[in-house]
Amino acid sequence: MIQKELCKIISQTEIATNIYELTVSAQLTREIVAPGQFVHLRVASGGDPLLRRPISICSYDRNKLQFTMIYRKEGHGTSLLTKMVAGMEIDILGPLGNGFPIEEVSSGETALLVGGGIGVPPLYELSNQLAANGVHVIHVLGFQTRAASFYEDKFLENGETYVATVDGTYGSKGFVTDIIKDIQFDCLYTCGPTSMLQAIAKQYPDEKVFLSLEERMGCGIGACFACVCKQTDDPTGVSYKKVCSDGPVFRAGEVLI
Amino acid sequence: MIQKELCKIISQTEIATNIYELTVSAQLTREIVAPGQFVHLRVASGGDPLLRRPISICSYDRNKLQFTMIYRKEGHGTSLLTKMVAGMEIDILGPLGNGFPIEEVSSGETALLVGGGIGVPPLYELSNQLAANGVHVIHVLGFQTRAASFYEDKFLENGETYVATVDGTYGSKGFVTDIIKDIQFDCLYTCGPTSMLQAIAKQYPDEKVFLSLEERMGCGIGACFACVCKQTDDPTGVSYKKVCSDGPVFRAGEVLI
Amino acid sequence: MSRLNIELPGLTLKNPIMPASGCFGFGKEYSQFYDLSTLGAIMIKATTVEPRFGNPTPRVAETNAGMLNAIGLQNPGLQKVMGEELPWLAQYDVPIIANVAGSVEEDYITVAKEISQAPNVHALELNISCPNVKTGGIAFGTIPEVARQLTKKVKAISAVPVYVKLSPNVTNIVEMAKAVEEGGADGLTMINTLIGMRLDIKTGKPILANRTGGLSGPAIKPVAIRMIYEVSQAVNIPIIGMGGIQTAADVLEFFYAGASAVAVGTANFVDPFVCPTIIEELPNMLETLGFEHISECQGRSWKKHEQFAYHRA
Amino acid sequence: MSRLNIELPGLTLKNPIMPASGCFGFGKEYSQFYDLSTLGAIMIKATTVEPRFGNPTPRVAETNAGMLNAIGLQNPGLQKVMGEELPWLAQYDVPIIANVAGSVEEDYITVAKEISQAPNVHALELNISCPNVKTGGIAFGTIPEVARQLTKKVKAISAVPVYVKLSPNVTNIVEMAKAVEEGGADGLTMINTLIGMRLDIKTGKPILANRTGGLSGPAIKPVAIRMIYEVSQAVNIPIIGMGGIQTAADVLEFFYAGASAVAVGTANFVDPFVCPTIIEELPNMLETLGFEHISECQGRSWKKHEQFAYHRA
Ligand SMILES: Cc1cc2nc3c(=O)[nH]c(=O)nc-3n(C[C@H](O)[C@H](O)[C@H](O)COP(=O)(O)OP(=O)(O)OC[C@H]3O[C@@H](n4cnc5c(N)ncnc54)[C@H](O)[C@@H]3O)c2cc1C
Ligand SMILES: Cc1cc2nc3c(=O)[nH]c(=O)nc-3n(C[C@H](O)[C@H](O)[C@H](O)COP(=O)(O)OP(=O)(O)OC[C@H]3O[C@@H](n4cnc5c(N)ncnc54)[C@H](O)[C@@H]3O)c2cc1C
Ligand SMILES: Cc1cc2nc3c(=O)[nH]c(=O)nc-3n(C[C@H](O)[C@H](O)[C@H](O)COP(=O)(O)O)c2cc1C
Ligand SMILES: Cc1cc2nc3c(=O)[nH]c(=O)nc-3n(C[C@H](O)[C@H](O)[C@H](O)COP(=O)(O)O)c2cc1C
Ligand code: FES
Ligand code: FES
Repeated sequence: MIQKELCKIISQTEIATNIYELTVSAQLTREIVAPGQFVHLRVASGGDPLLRRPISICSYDRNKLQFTMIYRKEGHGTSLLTKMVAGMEIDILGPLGNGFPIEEVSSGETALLVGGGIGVPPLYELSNQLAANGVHVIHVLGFQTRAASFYEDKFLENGETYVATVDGTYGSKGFVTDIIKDIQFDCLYTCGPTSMLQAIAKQYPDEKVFLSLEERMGCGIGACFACVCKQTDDPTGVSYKKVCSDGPVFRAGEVLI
Repeated sequence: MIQKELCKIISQTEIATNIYELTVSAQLTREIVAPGQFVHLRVASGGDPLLRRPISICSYDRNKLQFTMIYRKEGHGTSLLTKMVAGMEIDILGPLGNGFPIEEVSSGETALLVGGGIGVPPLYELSNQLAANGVHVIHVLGFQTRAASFYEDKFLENGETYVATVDGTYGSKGFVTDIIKDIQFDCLYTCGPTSMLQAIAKQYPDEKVFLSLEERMGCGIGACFACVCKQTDDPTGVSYKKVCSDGPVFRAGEVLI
Repeated sequence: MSRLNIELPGLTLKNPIMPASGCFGFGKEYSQFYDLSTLGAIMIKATTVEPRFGNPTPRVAETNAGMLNAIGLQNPGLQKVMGEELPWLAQYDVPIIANVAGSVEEDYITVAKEISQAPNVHALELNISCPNVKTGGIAFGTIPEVARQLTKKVKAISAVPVYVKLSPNVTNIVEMAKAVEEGGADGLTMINTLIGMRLDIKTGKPILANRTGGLSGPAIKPVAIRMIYEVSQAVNIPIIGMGGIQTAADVLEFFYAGASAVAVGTANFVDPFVCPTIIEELPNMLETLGFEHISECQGRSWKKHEQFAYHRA
Repeated sequence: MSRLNIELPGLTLKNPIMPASGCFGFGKEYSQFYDLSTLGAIMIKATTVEPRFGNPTPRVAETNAGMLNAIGLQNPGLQKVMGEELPWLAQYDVPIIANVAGSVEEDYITVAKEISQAPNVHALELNISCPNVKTGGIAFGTIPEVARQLTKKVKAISAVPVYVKLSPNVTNIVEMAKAVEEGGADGLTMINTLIGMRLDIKTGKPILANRTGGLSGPAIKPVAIRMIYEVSQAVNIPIIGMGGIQTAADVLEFFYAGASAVAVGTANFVDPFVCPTIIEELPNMLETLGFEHISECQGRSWKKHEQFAYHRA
């Protein structure tokens, strides 16, 4: 069930340029059911900014009742968030949405996890859970530049990890789509910029591919219809899915991206 | 000259119920020229709240470059202010306005200082400076209730101090105006609720009385015409004074209150 | 003794707090958080004759102390609302106000006629003010005579009282209010959103795919208060007020202005518990201010003090 | 090379940033903080024929991300503005835009005729949109034909170009803009404040002595952007945009919408250095976004991309 909770900040660290890792202590950790779910953060108590910010759950620990998020300092909301320090409380609504289906790949099979920039974080918990299930996990992570890259070492603990940077300052120069061309897999999970998701969906029309989408949100719980996308198979022209409550993870081909 | 400065908070303490004493380190302390001047505080960096808050300077130390304010937690702005702790920075515009004229009373003469509630703070620096000048200082301080009273001991160091509380929980029950009836003085300085200032001005039509006024402000520097009051002696009907830049201290009878 | 119960045409309200149309779907999502029977009423999402997908995304953009939306009246259509959403809501002890939208007069009439017969629909809210639909709509909300005519026709066929939702995007809101009162409206709801826009700094283009959107949230509260203040003095029908309400104090401000009940929109997105929280806080706030019943607050900003003889403060 | 210089009717601007009328007095107070010659121009406080005291206090109230004001056009009157304020401002190398207000046509004409002859007044801003004055004014700002007539008459006697300041409190802003363009306006300034109100929770009464006031600040920015977006596509005269500007990014948003220069109002109260800060930050922001000159941003939200061939991003 979705909770609204004032969560105490355990730690906040800038782990790469403008990339922050934020860990909170939260009862709502109990309710997390799959990697790829997200939470909605209220970064100011007044009206500036007014709306909550959707941030993915990067990893969680049911015993300690803690979870970790990784976010990029973008605009007003995330900038304010960077100012918060351990001990402060933050208003969190979550867990929200449906995560990645880990049961789609079995022990001994190969899962390919493809992350772009700030789409990388939710793949980390996914990788942990798949590896624990005996799945062979391959990671391909794309970043703008070396200074913005993070978590390569953590992913390496679970399996092969390839990094691409747009400017070539680290790993291979270029896009994740260049790297994955030569990799065999049973199931592909991906999260990142829409253009990357589109390219991947196009590249593998017949494979098992799961995408995590982003959309501007109002409520985050399915009530406002801000975050809808059209279903691919739509006889009436009015069928839709909500990214916040039906997603953010969809099977490729299910919705128009 | 008026400065805009990010000032570091040295300390903040709740010294009575909902009454906070806030000391900051500030270069602009150099520019303070009289007790009764005020500053304009920005309590949030975003737009909520948008406007600055006028708060009087309660005491200042030119050597340490520090000054102290005392404020009551009222609404949104002052509530946010109470959350700030030592080490944080606060955006201050000041010093603003014209303070109490200490030269109006000479060594050996008697000054009567009458404060009501949150009008008490600016009288403290005034008391210090008058006492230092050899003026005989008498204080009459009015509060709602004992729990909201403060600084009596500090005022006592400079001279006789009478306290009245509206509910009679401390000092004499009632209003400052009852107490001052029997006190002789050469000059009266007062700050507090408008009704109190009106009563005092009426009580002493022929004495030397200086009042510190409050008015809702926009700019605090004389540009927006939010805080005007009419001049008493107004042949044209359009003469005015600005509380922020001509005041907040006026001679009784100078402006309509 | 309840300090909060209110009677309005068609509506017996436990309390005057209801979620605003479009900000609460058909209630399901919020039923995860609390019992919907605590609410005074529910204004359900706009219903049109046919299902609508609405506008392309992005459909929301944030602004200072507010947000823009251009959902475009997405809804499952009259049949599904009648067949699924309303029956589902019937499990709760809460009157429903059905928000009726359309592009042409017949649309409104078709929806109003049928939906007003649903057993838990106690009133209609005629949405003549949606800023996010291209065809039609706009004239209904800005030309007094057109609004009057539509109100009259809907009144003629509605099985329940009709409230008309006014747009703030007009020169003279009093004129609009009087016109729909003349048309037979049983009440007014106001305000709908102000038309606004945000541009992306990097691309220079509108953030909303629909370009413009409706501005809601605390930013518009002073406009709502002003309009309700003016309209409540000029008409004899009750007003359900809305626009930026977040707290119990905001609710009182709307009552003082002249509202007889209020709706909470955008704030539900910020805090899903906002309605029950306000309902819980109101009695204490009334007590502190010396009111025995919230109705004593109504119109206080302009009513003469004699009318408040029973008021202690 | 300057990225910021702009030419508008009557105005050769070093940069397109100017303080908005009523938010900067006649400049003296801000001259304590910085050299007024850094500004693109200065829009001085509304001037009327006779001195005016304005409304009783309180004259301001805070709102979420905004403020209400009901100053009521307090000003020292035409003679004093001509004899003292303008000559004092002449020491600075900065064009003055004189805001002209009145209750009846003759008032506007008297002020416009005389003030337009002051050597440092390079343009007039016809204030047909002040929400805080009881008599007159309102019709000028809401009825297109009345606005057109007034513009025409003022144009006939003004020695400098005439900009007309539009009120956002209308159903159809484009109609108003076209009317004053037809009346001969050389440019538009928009938007003036939205009409709003706040009530005191304890007393239930309006916080402003004038009851209603003009809403300004970041809260109204989306409304300003939308209106400038609409109007700039419908008229052929330039727009000086305003409404909630606080940062260099806000300035670009107004240019994208269709403004050719901007004015900063309320933000001066929050940060007296806001204008010079924006002027300093703009060139870097333009550089980062790949613009060689701020004029490339103008109308970018609606202009076709071909028109931006020279644009690198
Ligand atoms: C399901 C989901 C999961 C996400 N997980 C992460 C994550 O783990 N780490 C991370 O860094 N970012 C994540 N994002 C993106 C993140 O929500 C935005 O970067 C953030 O909202 C920007 O807020 P801001 O105030 O800094 O930017 P501003 O531009 O000031 O925000 C203005 C408004 O636009 C919205 N907005 C801006 N960018 C986005 C975006 N990309 N997606 C959705 N709304 C946006 C904001 O929420 C806000 O309402 C996620 C987005 C979604 C939808
Ligand atoms: C010259 C001057 C000196 C002052 N000195 C002190 C002081 O030393 N200690 C102290 O506790 N208070 C002082 N005040 C009052 C103080 O400014 C207000 O209590 C404070 O602004 C309330 O802000 P808020 O956000 O808590 O309340 P809100 O009610 O949320 O404020 C809303 C708006 O109203 C304004 N406002 C509310 N009350 C007042 C008021 N009494 N006077 C002026 N503006 C008001 C606020 O500034 C703000 O713009 C002084 C006021 C003035 C004019
Ligand atoms: C996302 C969203 C969707 C809305 N949809 C509708 C709608 O379908 N019908 C309607 O009459 N009003 C709709 N509104 C307007 C609200 O009901 C309300 O009038 C407005 O938002 C002002 O209230 P608020 O500031 O509390 O949100 C919508 C508002 C929002 C924010
Ligand atoms: C205190 C105050 C006084 C104003 N006085 C005038 C005025 O005299 N003439 C005028 O045309 N506009 C006046 N305005 C409107 C501003 O010039 C401007 O149009 C409006 O405030 C929107 O800009 P902002 O959001 O940047 O403040 C005034 C605004 C404020 C806040
Ligand atoms: S964000 Fe409201 S429905 Fe998805
Ligand atoms: S507050 Fe602006 S003139 Fe005094």
